[in-house]
Amino acid sequence: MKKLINSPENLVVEALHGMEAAHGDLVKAHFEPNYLVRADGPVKNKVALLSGGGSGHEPMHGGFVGKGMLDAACPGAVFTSPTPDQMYEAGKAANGGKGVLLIVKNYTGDVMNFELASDLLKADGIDVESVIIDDDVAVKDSTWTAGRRGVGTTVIAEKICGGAAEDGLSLKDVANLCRKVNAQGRSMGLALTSCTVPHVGKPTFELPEGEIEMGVGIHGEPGRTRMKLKSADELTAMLMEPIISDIPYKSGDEVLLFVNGLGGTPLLELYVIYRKAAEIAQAHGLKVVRNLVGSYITSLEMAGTSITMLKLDHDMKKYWDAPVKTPALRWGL
Amino acid sequence: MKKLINSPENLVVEALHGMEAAHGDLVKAHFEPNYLVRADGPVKNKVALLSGGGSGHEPMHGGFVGKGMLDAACPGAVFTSPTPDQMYEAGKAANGGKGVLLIVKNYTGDVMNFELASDLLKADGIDVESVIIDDDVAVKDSTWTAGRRGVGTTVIAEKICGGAAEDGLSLKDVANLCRKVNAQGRSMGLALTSCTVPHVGKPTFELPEGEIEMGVGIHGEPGRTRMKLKSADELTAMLMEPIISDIPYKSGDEVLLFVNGLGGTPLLELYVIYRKAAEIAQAHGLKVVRNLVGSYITSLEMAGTSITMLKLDHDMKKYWDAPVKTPALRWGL
Amino acid sequence: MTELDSKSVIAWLRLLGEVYGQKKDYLTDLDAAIGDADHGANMARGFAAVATKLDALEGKDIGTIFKTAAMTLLSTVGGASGPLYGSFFLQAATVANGKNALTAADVGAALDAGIKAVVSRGKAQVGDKTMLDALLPALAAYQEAVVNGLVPALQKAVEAAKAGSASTQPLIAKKGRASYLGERSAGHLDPGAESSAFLLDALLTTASK
Amino acid sequence: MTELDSKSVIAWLRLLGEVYGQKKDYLTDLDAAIGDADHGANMARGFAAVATKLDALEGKDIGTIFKTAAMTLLSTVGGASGPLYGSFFLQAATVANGKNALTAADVGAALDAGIKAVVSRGKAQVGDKTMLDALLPALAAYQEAVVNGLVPALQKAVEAAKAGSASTQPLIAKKGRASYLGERSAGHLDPGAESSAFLLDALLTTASK
Ligand SMILES: Nc1ncnc2c1ncn2[C@@H]1O[C@H](COP(=O)(O)OP(=O)(O)O)[C@@H](O)[C@H]1O
Ligand SMILES: Nc1ncnc2c1ncn2[C@@H]1O[C@H](COP(=O)(O)OP(=O)(O)O)[C@@H](O)[C@H]1O
Ligand SMILES: [Mg+2]
Ligand SMILES: [Mg+2]
Ligand SMILES: [Mg+2]
Ligand SMILES: [Mg+2]
Repeated sequence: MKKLINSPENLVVEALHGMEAAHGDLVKAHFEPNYLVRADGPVKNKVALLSGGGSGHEPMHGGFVGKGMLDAACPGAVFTSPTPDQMYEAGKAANGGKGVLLIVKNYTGDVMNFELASDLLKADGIDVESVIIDDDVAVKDSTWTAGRRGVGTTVIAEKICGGAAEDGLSLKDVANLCRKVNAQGRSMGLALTSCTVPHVGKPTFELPEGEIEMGVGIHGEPGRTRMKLKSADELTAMLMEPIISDIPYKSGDEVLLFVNGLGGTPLLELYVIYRKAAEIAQAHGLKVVRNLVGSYITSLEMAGTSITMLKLDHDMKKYWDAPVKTPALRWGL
Repeated sequence: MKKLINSPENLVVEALHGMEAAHGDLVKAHFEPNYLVRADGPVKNKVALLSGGGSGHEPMHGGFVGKGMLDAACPGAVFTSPTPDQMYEAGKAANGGKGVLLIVKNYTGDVMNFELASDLLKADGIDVESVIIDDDVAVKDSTWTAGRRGVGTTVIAEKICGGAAEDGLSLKDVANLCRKVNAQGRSMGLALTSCTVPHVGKPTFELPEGEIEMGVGIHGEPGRTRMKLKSADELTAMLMEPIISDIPYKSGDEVLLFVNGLGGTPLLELYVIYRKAAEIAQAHGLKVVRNLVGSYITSLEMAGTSITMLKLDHDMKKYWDAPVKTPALRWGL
Repeated sequence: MTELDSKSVIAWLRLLGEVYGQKKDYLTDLDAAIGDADHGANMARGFAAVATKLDALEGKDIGTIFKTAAMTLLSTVGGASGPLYGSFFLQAATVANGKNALTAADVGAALDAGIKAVVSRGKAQVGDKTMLDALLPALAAYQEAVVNGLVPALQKAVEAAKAGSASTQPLIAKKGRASYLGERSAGHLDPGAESSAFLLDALLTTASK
Repeated sequence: MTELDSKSVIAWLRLLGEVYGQKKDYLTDLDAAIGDADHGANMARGFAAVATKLDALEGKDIGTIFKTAAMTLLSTVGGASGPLYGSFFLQAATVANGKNALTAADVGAALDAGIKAVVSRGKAQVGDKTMLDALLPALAAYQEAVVNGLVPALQKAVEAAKAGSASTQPLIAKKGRASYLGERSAGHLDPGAESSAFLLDALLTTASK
């Protein structure tokens, strides 16, 4: 294992110190329990958005704390859900009196920890809504299983709901918008290489030369199938097919197309994929009117990509376009 | 080699198509010869900024085309300087009547190709200034050699000079500001892994487990020395030492600190490095008043980092803060 | 030992710190195959944190000890196992509240409360390839043998937990991260079932002293 | 062959397309050791592009042929070698302008003009570990032997180019990308010196037919 770290134990805390040192105008870090909040928060009379998850997916979520997006983020250990005490303290710190929306990716650990945090916050008399993001079409959806994983749509939901919260919407309304984003967003990813969890010290899985993992999870969870590496265009089509066949749409609908890098894939390659993905969307009669290209929800240094598509409506477009000022996503401010 | 590409031959052109598809509001792509220009260009009565270099360093330079930064960028083949005809056509397309500044990284190929392009543009009666960026302290400076390589300061110079050009400065003044930025900027990098040039198909160099290349170049050129992997804090100190001992400064000076990822290093690790680099700068009496953390000048999927420090003055701060709207760097707009 | 006194409970928790320290890589390897390669680190981190609290718990009632363990696990483990083992100890604490020793029947009641909490938090059942495949059979075996006393009942429970954990190998996971794999989850032991078997095994070791 | 006619010049350039196609990996490997692993690809790409222009150049004067080769190299090679080999052919063209055949002396004059252009563009000299370590000794050897005629002079030139290229191995690079390595550049052949030796060797092959 080769990493630019001091020790696996101190990695998350040191990175939080770094984030605060670099972006002190935007975010403030708290330790024991660990969380990041908006430097100018809590924002009075605005619904507070709180998310979190294991570390190793940067810039998600800490990089999205700031005006127009999240009010607080809780980083767990690498690839491990944060704990209820973090979320509870972060929720209290971020609450501006209008309640707290918990944006939770659908992993058993995250769901259970956020459930506990929600109970704790409610016990303090704070209004809480939770939305679970489960957009990964690589996983079969079923009420008999843990369901689909939460991946790329999380980033988009955090941006859109952040815009809505700034616009003054109520907790219920922001939560419902978030549920709608989740209902209209689909994602799927693939890996060319494994990542190495720092405290493990060796790759999570072995992927021989010439093979890829189709439908991989952002924690290196195995996907749908192990298969031969193909051309970028063929692989893009294989990611787009299950997304398009699952997403509710009709010809002429407007979509946001998000081509994400998993960490170790160069931007140059992401643009090759974007080109083909946009072509495929258009061939299905979809209008790609918004997009995002870059490494925003990563899996440490894993090489690979994921594609997220969101069917847009008027409000989603408006709140996507709204100003945002965070370490990792910024426009209009 | 595992890459998300269709073929090494088509990689650059397909990525340009992808960039235009994703950022058509900001950039327009031209083919044969290949270059990107501002979608709203040429901007009348503004000095045009043109840069370029081999591909594989994305988002540099194409990702920096847009209001407040570059007017045009010429991508060469991967790690190979672009050609004079590209620069000539791009310069003509970008010129708004106030002349063209060529921002050239100090590599023999880039310098010679830009020299030829400068001659061609001048022959057309266009005012041209060239500034060569040579900020890499890993390389011994000497009039007897090719001198220092151009690395991270290039990104900062493009932003600052872009702001100055928008502000209406003359070609001479923008060029002189660019020279000053170069004179006050220093960089050094290290690699944990090699990158693989697509048309080569195998890693440029072998770096065994536990070893790093200190002072590596952004094309995978060997650096100062091959050495054992150390802790992030120790390595950060080893990058900062030559920068600080070379940069002209006195205690109390203000600096911009740029911690860059070479492509395959997670953001989490970059923040660990930023934390220590800022600490070291402060210990030398430097005030870190501006910063940038992320993968902005990369070496394909190479794992590693580079640090750039720029001693700031009033104008540089003002133009760094000025609004910018490009695919990869955006604020205030 | 016919009763589990508070000293023994502390000894058990201290032993768990050691056990999960030793089994860290083993559990992580299991999790790497069908999860995200952190179960060993999660358990080791959590019970190491519990171990630091034990000296201060000397002389406290078992309810307080369990509750402290629960809160510590909840705030240090994260992931799925944090809330699950946290809830286990939290509910076990309600049964042990104010007691300085647990009879064989009390231990049965504590296990019952704790394991039911895991069920209600995780909504899994036997056959879903989770820690419950070890815990639920262990509970049944314990209750059946409780008339024979603490140690014999724990022996049966540990046997059942180990068998239950082994039974997860061919299963297709229905809950937790491994369920994303569908059929590819078959052929691997569930890491949480193994860690649950270790938990009971350490209790038996402590009680047998 | 005592003169190099325009057919032979075209044959030479066509042969170079093949040679650099074959030597692509070899030159790239050399460049990987002390540069950026693209010299082979650069030369192959450039001379493959030149080859596509050759049919249309049939019957043109040698100046036009050289100029077309020069412009093609300038716009397809990039890197350091693009402007250097581009300038080489551009200046060689000025000597060959309007000519349909080059005498041994003309070839000497063309080589002289071309190689001087490399010197003035790259500002390197013998011993800097560049293509000039092959080209400058080759030029001197050619001029010394030119009285013996084209092929014998080219034979001497190729020998000198090969020896010159071999001589780059122990050198510490002073120019180009390899100079960033300082002392670590010693112990490797310079890729551009090798590609220059191939260039002259192909000319000899063509002229010997
Ligand atoms: N819904 C559930 N009910 C009971 N146990 C579960 C459930 N989900 C997961 N588990 C257990 O948790 C274990 C994984 O724990 P761990 O790896 O620490 O958390 P995570 O899956 O969040 O990384 C699984 O092996 C399984 O035994
Ligand atoms: N200043 C120079 N003068 C003459 N030849 C040079 C000079 N700089 C570099 N070269 C030659 O160019 C070769 C490298 O070419 P190439 O790899 O195609 O370009 P780049 O170095 O830009 O990647 C070197 O091996 C050397 O022979
Ligand atoms: Mg986990
Ligand atoms: Mg090159
Ligand atoms: Mg796990
Ligand atoms: Mg080269």
